[in-house]
Amino acid sequence: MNDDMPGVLTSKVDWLINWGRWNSLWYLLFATACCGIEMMHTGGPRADVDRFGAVPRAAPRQSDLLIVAGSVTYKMAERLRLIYDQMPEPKYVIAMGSCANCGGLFTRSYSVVKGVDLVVPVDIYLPGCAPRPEALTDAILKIQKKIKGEHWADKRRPLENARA
Amino acid sequence: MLAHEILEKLTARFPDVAFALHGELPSDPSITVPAPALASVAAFLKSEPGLAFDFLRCACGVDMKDRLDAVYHLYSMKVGHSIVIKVALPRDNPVVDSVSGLWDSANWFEREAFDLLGIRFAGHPDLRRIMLPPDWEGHPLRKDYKEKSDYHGIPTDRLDPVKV
Amino acid sequence: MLEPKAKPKDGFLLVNMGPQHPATHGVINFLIETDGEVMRRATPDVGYLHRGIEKMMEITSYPGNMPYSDRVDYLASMFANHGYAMAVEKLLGIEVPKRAEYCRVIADELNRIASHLVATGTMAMDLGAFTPFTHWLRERESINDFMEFICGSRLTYNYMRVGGVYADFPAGLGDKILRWMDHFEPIVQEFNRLITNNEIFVKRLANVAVIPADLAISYALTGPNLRASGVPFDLRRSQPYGAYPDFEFDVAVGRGIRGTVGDCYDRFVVRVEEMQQSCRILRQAVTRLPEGEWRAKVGRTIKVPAGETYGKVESARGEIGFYLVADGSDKPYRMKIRTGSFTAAAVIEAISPGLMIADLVAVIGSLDVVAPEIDR
Amino acid sequence: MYFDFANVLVFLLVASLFVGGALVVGSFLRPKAPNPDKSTIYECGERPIGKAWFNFNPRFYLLALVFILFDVELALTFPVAAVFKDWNEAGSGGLALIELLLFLLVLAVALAYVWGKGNLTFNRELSRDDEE
Repeated sequence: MNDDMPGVLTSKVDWLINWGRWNSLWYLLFATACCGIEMMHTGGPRADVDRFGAVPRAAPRQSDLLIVAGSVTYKMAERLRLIYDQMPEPKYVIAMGSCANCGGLFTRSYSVVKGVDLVVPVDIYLPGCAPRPEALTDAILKIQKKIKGEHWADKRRPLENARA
Repeated sequence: MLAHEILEKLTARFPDVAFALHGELPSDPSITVPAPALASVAAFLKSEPGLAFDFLRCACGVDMKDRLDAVYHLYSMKVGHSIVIKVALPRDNPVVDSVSGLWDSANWFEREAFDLLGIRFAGHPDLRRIMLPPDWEGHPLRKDYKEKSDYHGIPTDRLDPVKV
Repeated sequence: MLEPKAKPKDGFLLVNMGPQHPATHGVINFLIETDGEVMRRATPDVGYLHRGIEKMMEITSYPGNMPYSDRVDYLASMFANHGYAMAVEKLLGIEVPKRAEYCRVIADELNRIASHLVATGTMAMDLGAFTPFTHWLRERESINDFMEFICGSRLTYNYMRVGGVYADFPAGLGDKILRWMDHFEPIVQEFNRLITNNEIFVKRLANVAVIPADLAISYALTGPNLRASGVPFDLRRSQPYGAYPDFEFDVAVGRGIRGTVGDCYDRFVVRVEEMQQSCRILRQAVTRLPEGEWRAKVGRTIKVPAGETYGKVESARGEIGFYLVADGSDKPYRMKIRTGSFTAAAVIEAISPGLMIADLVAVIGSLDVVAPEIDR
Repeated sequence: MYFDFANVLVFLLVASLFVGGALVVGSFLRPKAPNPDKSTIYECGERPIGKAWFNFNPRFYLLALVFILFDVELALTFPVAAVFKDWNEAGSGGLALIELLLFLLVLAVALAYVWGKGNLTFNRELSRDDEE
């Protein structure tokens, strides 16, 4: 039994693979707007998210966590979708800031996508208009908690056993 | 040199052009120039030793409902004075000569005015959209701009969570 | 779908240094035509962060536009607040009290240091020196703390109001800032020893992408980019505003110490010197902070009489100008925001032929171009 | 007599087992979710333009060769330094030193030749700039 996630039966192999995964969540430097500066500070010396193994990566090929930090415009939306597709499985997405969650301050704007979940599947919605580094660290810890309860069999072949 | 002195110099140099001085304090004075005369007036403003406007600080378009205005803020590094030049353009076919030959900064300013307001600049080396994707319809900063329902499949409105 | 933009010329490769790239400081795309290492041309393609702030400002009331002005340049948003407030005050004819002007100068100069910390830090990191960037982030966290004291937020300050500032200057903050500056100024000397006079760093930057004075003026560069080309044009000195006439400080101008005037190295050194000048202004402003009102009497709903004005402020990235056209209602009729990075990004295409791709990274870092200011 | 070579065989076997095993187990455990966009070349979010197979300018070729030359030279001087003490005790330290210096002298001449010919720098101009 997994004490962190009651009711989720994960085997020892699952736990071993997940233990390796949740302690090395490499996030992609996808900083479009103001939240990018707070993400930079989260990786910086004070809030130092490196303690949890989250190292910033520049290429989607080496990252398994996509933090969409900032507003995504329609021109950028296709690029975001392409980058999300180019990330290897298993991958997770944090929509950081209210612009990424629902368009935020720019919901009435003509060129901002009203929420990143219209483009990529989002795991964690992180509220705040430029959320503090501690809030982003908490979001990363929540992603770790989610990984703890996952079965590797589902993650191994996501297309075959994608639940309806 | 104050706005009316500059106006006198301009009317002296271009007697047959109808200039007009607008704006009493606290708003900034501006000189309205008819569209066909802009190129020669701008060249004169830049080359005349007493005026020497070598710094095009900002050029933009304003939608005045019945007409479109192209507004140029000029400043002179040598003399230290500034002036605002306005050109009134018809709403259906707003065309004015490009000044990117005189000041290089005009290149991008004019591209943005074309992109957001639809003012075409004759003689501009590379007049295409600068901010919006190339296949965007309409000019957003116009007062009568209607937003499309979606862009490349991404809906432009988000269901209001309260109403859903 | 997303189809490629241009056909490559034979013998050259078209490479996208695209929107998602650590060295482009935000989402800017450079279409580079190169023969492998040296660039024939690098055309910037902007607009990936065009959020339509000018349209948003047309449909929001005057007090409500202050948070939008923050997000025009989120690394230096105090200046945008200041410029926007000045434009509205000029049209309303409001006299801002002395204490409010001093509070504005303190917030501006703190923000200038924070912005230059990121500018010089990321430039050093882009050229391979990672440690100074983390030092600068540590210093920037202290400034974030001061900003939280002053206005409650770390990044999007929304501090200034039409007629003054939103709250009084916190009591004990003055000597906190002075104590921090006693610790900060020796570290700038250490940074100079570590990076600015580092031979490899100088070799990478000296004589690279030289922008002569007339090209800088023709492209309407402003701020550190213009001063590095030898033109001593600083709005705080040439067209003074607010409380700046009360302070003495020198305008840092490029002198071509290790190369020619106007090269990447000059732009870097001008920013480092400006940080020291900002400390000097801060010392004077904090010690001579006058007593009195911190905000002029302004009604709750602001209706600006018809007219137009151009409020301009010396931001960390050059002049940020707010061309406000008012029509007497409680919303601006048209608001054009002119920023320093917009013209700085335009000059990259003119100076890029013949540079190597690694130099383009140095040029973007030295011009301190950020995406939100270009796209607004 | 032949038994002595058995350890080489065992060494090769274990090496191939390690490598082969890792690959086989990896392919079982690895997630597999192919998708047309995933296999495109990553170019900062944009679609790549034109072909990547194009003959770029090998301007660093000579400089790389010269580097390898002097790198190998350095690698050859390390063993001499390692055993120099024993030679010294055996009385022929001076001879070894002369041989080493001779070796370095020959390569110094090579360095002078290469330096003179200007191969230590690469040209910074565009290879073919035939303006249209």
